[in-house]
Amino acid sequence: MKKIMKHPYSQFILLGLVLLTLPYLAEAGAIRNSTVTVIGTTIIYTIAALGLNVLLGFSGLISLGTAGFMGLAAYISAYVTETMALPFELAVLAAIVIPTLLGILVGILSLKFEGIYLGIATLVVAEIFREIFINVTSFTGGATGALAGRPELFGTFRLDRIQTYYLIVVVMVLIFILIHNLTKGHLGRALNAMRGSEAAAQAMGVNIFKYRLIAFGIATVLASVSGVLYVHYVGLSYPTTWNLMLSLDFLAIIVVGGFRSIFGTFIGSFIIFAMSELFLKPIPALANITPLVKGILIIIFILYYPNGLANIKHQVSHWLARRKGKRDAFGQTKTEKKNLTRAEVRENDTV
Amino acid sequence: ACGNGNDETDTSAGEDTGSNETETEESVEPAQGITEDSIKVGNSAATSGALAPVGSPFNAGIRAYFEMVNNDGGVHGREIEFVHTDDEFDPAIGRAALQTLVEDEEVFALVGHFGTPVIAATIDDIKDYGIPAVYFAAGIGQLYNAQAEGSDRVAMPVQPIYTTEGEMMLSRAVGDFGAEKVGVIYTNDDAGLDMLKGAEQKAEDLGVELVSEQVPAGATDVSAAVTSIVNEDVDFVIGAAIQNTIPTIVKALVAQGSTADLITSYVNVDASISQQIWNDIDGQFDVYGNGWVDLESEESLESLAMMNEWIDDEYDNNVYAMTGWIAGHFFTEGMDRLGEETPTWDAYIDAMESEPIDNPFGGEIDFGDGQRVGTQEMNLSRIEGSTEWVVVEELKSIEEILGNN
Amino acid sequence: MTPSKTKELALKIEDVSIAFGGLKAVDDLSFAIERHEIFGLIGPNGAGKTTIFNCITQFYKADSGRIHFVNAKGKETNLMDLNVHEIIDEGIVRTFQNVELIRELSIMDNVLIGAHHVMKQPLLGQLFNRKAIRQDEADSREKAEKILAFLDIAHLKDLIAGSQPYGVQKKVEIARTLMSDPELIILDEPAAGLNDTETKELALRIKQIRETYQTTILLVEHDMRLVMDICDHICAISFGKRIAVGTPKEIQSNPEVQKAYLGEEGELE
Amino acid sequence: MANFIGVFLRSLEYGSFYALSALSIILVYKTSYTTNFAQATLGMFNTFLVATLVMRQGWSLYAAIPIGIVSAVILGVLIDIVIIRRASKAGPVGKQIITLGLISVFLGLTPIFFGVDNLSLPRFISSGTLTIMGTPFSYNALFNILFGIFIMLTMFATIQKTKIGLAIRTTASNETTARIMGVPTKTVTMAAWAVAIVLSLISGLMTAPYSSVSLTFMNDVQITAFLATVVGGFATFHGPVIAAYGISVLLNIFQVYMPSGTIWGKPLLYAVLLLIMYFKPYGIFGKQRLKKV
Amino acid sequence: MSKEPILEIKDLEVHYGPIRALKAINITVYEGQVVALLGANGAGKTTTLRTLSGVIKPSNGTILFKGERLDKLAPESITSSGISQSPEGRQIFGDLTVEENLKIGAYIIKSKKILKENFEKVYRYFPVLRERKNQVASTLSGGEQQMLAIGRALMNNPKVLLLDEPSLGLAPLLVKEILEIVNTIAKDGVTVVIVEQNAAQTLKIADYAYVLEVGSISKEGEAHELMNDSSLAEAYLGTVTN
Ligand SMILES: Nc1ncnc2c1ncn2[C@@H]1O[C@H](COP(=O)(O)OP(=O)(O)OP(=O)(O)O)[C@@H](O)[C@H]1O
Ligand SMILES: Nc1ncnc2c1ncn2[C@@H]1O[C@H](COP(=O)(O)OP(=O)(O)OP(=O)(O)O)[C@@H](O)[C@H]1O
Ligand SMILES: CC(C)C[C@H](N)C(=O)O
Ligand SMILES: [Mg+2]
Ligand SMILES: [Mg+2]
Repeated sequence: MKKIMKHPYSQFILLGLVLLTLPYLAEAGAIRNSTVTVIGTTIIYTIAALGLNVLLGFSGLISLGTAGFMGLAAYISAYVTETMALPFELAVLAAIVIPTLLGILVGILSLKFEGIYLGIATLVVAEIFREIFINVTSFTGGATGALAGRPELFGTFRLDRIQTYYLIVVVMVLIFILIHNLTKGHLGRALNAMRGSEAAAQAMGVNIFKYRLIAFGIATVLASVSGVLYVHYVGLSYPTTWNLMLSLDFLAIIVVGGFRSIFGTFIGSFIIFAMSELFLKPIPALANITPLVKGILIIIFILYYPNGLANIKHQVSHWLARRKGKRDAFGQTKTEKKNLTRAEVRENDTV
Repeated sequence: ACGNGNDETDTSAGEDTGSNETETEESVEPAQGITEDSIKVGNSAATSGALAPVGSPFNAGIRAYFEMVNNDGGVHGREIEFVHTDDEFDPAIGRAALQTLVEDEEVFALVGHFGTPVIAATIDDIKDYGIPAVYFAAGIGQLYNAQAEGSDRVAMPVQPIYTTEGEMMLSRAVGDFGAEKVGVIYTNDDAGLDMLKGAEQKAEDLGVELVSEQVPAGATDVSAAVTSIVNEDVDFVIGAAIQNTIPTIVKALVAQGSTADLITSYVNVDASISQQIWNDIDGQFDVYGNGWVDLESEESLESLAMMNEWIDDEYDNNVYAMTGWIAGHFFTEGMDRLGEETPTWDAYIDAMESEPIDNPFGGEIDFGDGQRVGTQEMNLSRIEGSTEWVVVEELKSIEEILGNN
Repeated sequence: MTPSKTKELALKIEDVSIAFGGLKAVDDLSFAIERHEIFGLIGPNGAGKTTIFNCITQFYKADSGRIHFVNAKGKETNLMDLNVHEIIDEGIVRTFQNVELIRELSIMDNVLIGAHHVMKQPLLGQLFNRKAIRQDEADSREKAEKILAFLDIAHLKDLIAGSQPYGVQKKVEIARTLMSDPELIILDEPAAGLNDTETKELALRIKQIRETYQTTILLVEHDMRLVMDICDHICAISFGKRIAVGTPKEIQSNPEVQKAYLGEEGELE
Repeated sequence: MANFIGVFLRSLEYGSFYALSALSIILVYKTSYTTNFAQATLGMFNTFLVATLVMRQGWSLYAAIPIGIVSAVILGVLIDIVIIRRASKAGPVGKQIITLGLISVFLGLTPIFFGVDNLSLPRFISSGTLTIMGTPFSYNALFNILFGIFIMLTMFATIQKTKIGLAIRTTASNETTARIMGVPTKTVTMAAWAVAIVLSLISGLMTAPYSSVSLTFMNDVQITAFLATVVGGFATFHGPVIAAYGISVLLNIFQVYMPSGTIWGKPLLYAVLLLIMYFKPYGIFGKQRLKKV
Repeated sequence: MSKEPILEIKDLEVHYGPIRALKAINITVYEGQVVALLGANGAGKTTTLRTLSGVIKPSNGTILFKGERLDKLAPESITSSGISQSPEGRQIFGDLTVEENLKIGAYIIKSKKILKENFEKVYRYFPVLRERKNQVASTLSGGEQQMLAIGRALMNNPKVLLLDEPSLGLAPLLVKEILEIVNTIAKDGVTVVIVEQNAAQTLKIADYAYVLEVGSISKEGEAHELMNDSSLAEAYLGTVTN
């Protein structure tokens, strides 16, 4: 049993199950109804951020354009379902394929750019998208945005709010499993190698070009999925939503949560998005200064958990190890060596 | 654009009380949020971030009005309790905030729901809940409905709709200033684009020439758009922009030597704007503003004095606070009309529709026959000092203005 | 230390030149390496040794000349037609003068990267973690463990590579090359930073690698005891030009090599 | 022609605003290896301070500016000491997110200190216009152009003539080793933050009279400044500055002379810049950093 | 030759997180001496030098430089007081040119004249650096980078020079040259602390040596004595036979 629970799949599914109970808790009055909506949105952001985590955490490529691609998918899905009145499934397909092709195009450009140059280049792409969102009114609804209803499955079964929430949770768990599969083995290692040492990666046969495209592809697919879920959950794609601040929030999510950590991405998303809704705003003294408190908390988290909150786990095991573990010639235990050096090594990281 | 039919029926909270089916007169329960001695209402609005300069005084205005009412013993013995949450102008947060208000806080009505993205994302939910929503702090076209039926009746806009305002501005240009070629500088947001739309429609109706240039909302450099407008040698300029973009536009027009008079949205008719541009204009041209609140009449001045008495000094005379005050007034008026009748949602809406409601700052709104069109009459004022907007034309409808000529 | 019985050609460098700005880092250089031999490249600092490695592995594109590789099956390839990442497919793999590891990954993960090109893992298969993929992973891990054990660092496999002592990091780089089933291993200063004992051990290992993994080895090294001990042939270069090729004995006594590189005779330890 | 001259001169003026902000971004980047997303917000905060003193307390602009500068310096020093210095473990992306946190903090603090209303700020030179080839052009605009250039030239000269330039570059490249060489990197970083925030303030003080002092009034300037830094290249100080002027001129030309220019001029310019970046991926004035293996 | 102790390390302990890298070591260095630190990989040699230059702060113990506490000072202050280091792994500034790297080495030198002299001195020791003075340092060959790192440390006329494996990656001829240079500098009165893998050659030029073993000093003595210590030779240095 313990072993089964240790398997990442079980942990993802467990998280999913916990999240699925929220509507019941809300009905039972244990939590507020709006909590479910907030968590639903948190999950949606988690998915886009996870894509960025694959891109930045694994491959070391930064993007400040996540919001742009997410928005594009949102508009496409809204357009296909509402204006063209085509089935939801088709909308999903179009809303994932089109941005992903564009994302891959950016991936091709990315070969030329490094670090912040790539960041700003992707920002420029997103800004161009934003102009399109506002000005190509017939497609986007212009400045008032594009409206969309809840998903209608197989052309017959329209989900209500709670059912849509269930759908979002299920999609999240599936994505967690798939991304786990992708990153824990061959692909993950290739991306890691590319980030760690481009020269070594190439010498070991990693085709940088191909893997950059894959990384951008994955990031855009997830941003697109997130955009689709967003527009059908929130009901509106509003042009100014898809701005630099949102892209930066995705970055914040993975930094606060932890690079390369799937759970970390969820935790980060919770901190960045849900924390102020669920914990700060209900407190009258904080309700009017939530931006201030949120900003301070972000800074504190990064200062004290530079490797992300997902690493609390390591710290706990480290602490336990120190209490009972055996020490080597330098007075260090094996776990300590594993975990601490992880932190030490970070000094040399550059993006 | 929103005919997507959200057929949610799972909105457990409010459904048994005020929803549309409760037609039978007997043994009606009051709707949610109503107790023997209290009425709970609420809104979500941007009270932090870039729109806080509007959201904060607006909410303060609502609060002040309710405080005044409560001080007088409430409405038929019920005190009004106002709850608010900050939605940061974000539709995702707004949607959760609405749920908090309706399902968790169980408010009786929404008063002063705020901001285009939040309103657009939640308007269908509001209709599904069937909860009355009085006053929307936005002017988007979606709120406009000449003959609302069924659940559409819950939305009761008061502010002018931006497209209406655009028509009004162009009508002023032609009717009051005899313009033959009008330049529009509009922001690429809902306000700017909708005002442009209204102006374009009216220009076509009236057969006057119209040229337009776009500027990004909140832009720092609008000089290119201004250059193009100045080059066009227009007789009159419409500044279809709200908040911090309008001073930028006016200052650029001055810098580039424009002499055509300019009109801007009612949203800008506030001392905080005139203060920013009075010195710059320096008589080069006149800046006019639409207005739907009138600050001349005895009645209005009385209302203003009353508001200033009840609101934080910080917001004395603030136009957005005045609109909040108006929102409070409209809601209270409906409650007042219910008298001793059991306050259900339907009863409340019927009461609102029963006869036109006076605006404490002049004019009236008629929700009768399902009219949901917001303010239709506007006045005209001019900047005549760093804190002075002086009314130069009384409240008038578009027809009246054009009839002038 | 006899080289292979039948003298087959493995790598042929002909008239290769490359210049950076005005500087001719490699100047009309030619040499050939036989299969299964250990071939040393020596020369003063800045002579162009690393540069020629970079030309072979296509990190640099030589300005002129030919670089041909003949694999075990006798197929000849012009390496200059290939991309950097395709070099390993020919069976050529290298280490780096300044260790290039993924610092924050474990030693095991670093070594597994060496198997990148031999793993046959389509993206979709990985996505759904198919059985074949799991098997492939398990096999690679097993292979990696064997290699780590061979290099005496199996016990360190879960530790983070970046904080290991230099000597261990160098071994990890060698382990990584072995994962790729190489035919030709190119080592750039494998003994730098090792002490005398460790260098001796390394010499032994390199010879074992040749036998166990049936490879050809090309190396650059400034530690003359190592070079003279293990190399079958040595090429000495200076200012990008070849000054001598021969057996260790011949090189050691070559006056030009002594002048340019070794110092006066007899000073060798 | 007069028209074009006007467009050109105005572009130069706005170019100054962008260039000062770009310089601010570069300075922090070069010493802390951090893209300071809070550049605009910090500039905004101090501009609010000056505007509050002028509008609410009735100070003269010239009395208020020194206070703003002192506040900017104090903020820079505090941010460096309290936050950036302790974030060495966070890595470059982590530090960038810290600056994102700073945005939140200062967006939260501004209304608390200065109220929610937007303010306005007088110009450096309140009136007077000269006509240059038929185009009206205010003394203030001329002052902005000249003063901007003056500040930048002073900075370049200081960086060139003294060891400061080298100290800055080594601090960014490898802080520990720089310290071993005797470079007081902490002072360098702290000074860079202080100067950077002062530059943002100056950019804000120049911009505000043309728009208004609101929470977001410098955001636009910041995005253009970011663009300028990558188009010009992070390698040099002059590259981004020249790019800032260039982008400003091009943007206005696109917007004025292209059909539907005010709608599509900007995205088109962005596309063009993307193309330029594609061919000069390290900036027009930057060189590719070689990594030798 | 040995007059005053210029450096005194007393009971020095250093931790990396919970890892104890140095366990109460004691080292005394006299003015003008060449002191060698020897020991296997990971013994703590680099850690000792990094603590001397202030990059790492000790958790315990003191370091005195001419009788003054050093261990509380910032690295830049330590450098200013006359201690210069050629660090492990070269740590050259890759995107600066050779000349700029050298210039930064002389950061604390105010006089233009001395700066010029020092440039001349370094270029004399390493002529190739003069040829390459405008080359971006990251593109230098491994050995050239090593020369640059040593040259850079010489640029500020140090009183104490800390060298961490200076011969790493250098051709045999140059190894000899480096050791000769060290000798020359020491004769000019500069104190040198040198870490080397190549024990035999190092002991030839050193006056005194310490052997580190997992964070402790296991042996110390006059260099010529250690050279003949056979147990030592086998255990840590590899067999030192000439
Ligand atoms: N990308 C480059 N740009 C400019 N010069 C270069 C570049 N790469 C190498 N060089 C120069 O070419 C010469 C040869 O360098 P290389 O690295 O091949 O030397 P090496 O023989 O490996 O020396 P070492 O033994 O010191 O490692 C050196 O002088 C070096 O400075
Ligand atoms: N940054 C670090 N984080 C964690 N542990 C470290 C760090 N640096 C060194 N260590 C550990 O401290 C011990 C001493 O290391 P040090 O670098 O001083 O050894 P050294 O004698 O210089 O070895 P080498 O000959 O390999 O250079 C080693 O166990 C090493 O793993
Ligand atoms: C400031 C807001 C009250 C107005 C804004 N344009 C909106 O409709 O959302
Ligand atoms: Mg080399
Ligand atoms: Mg060491």
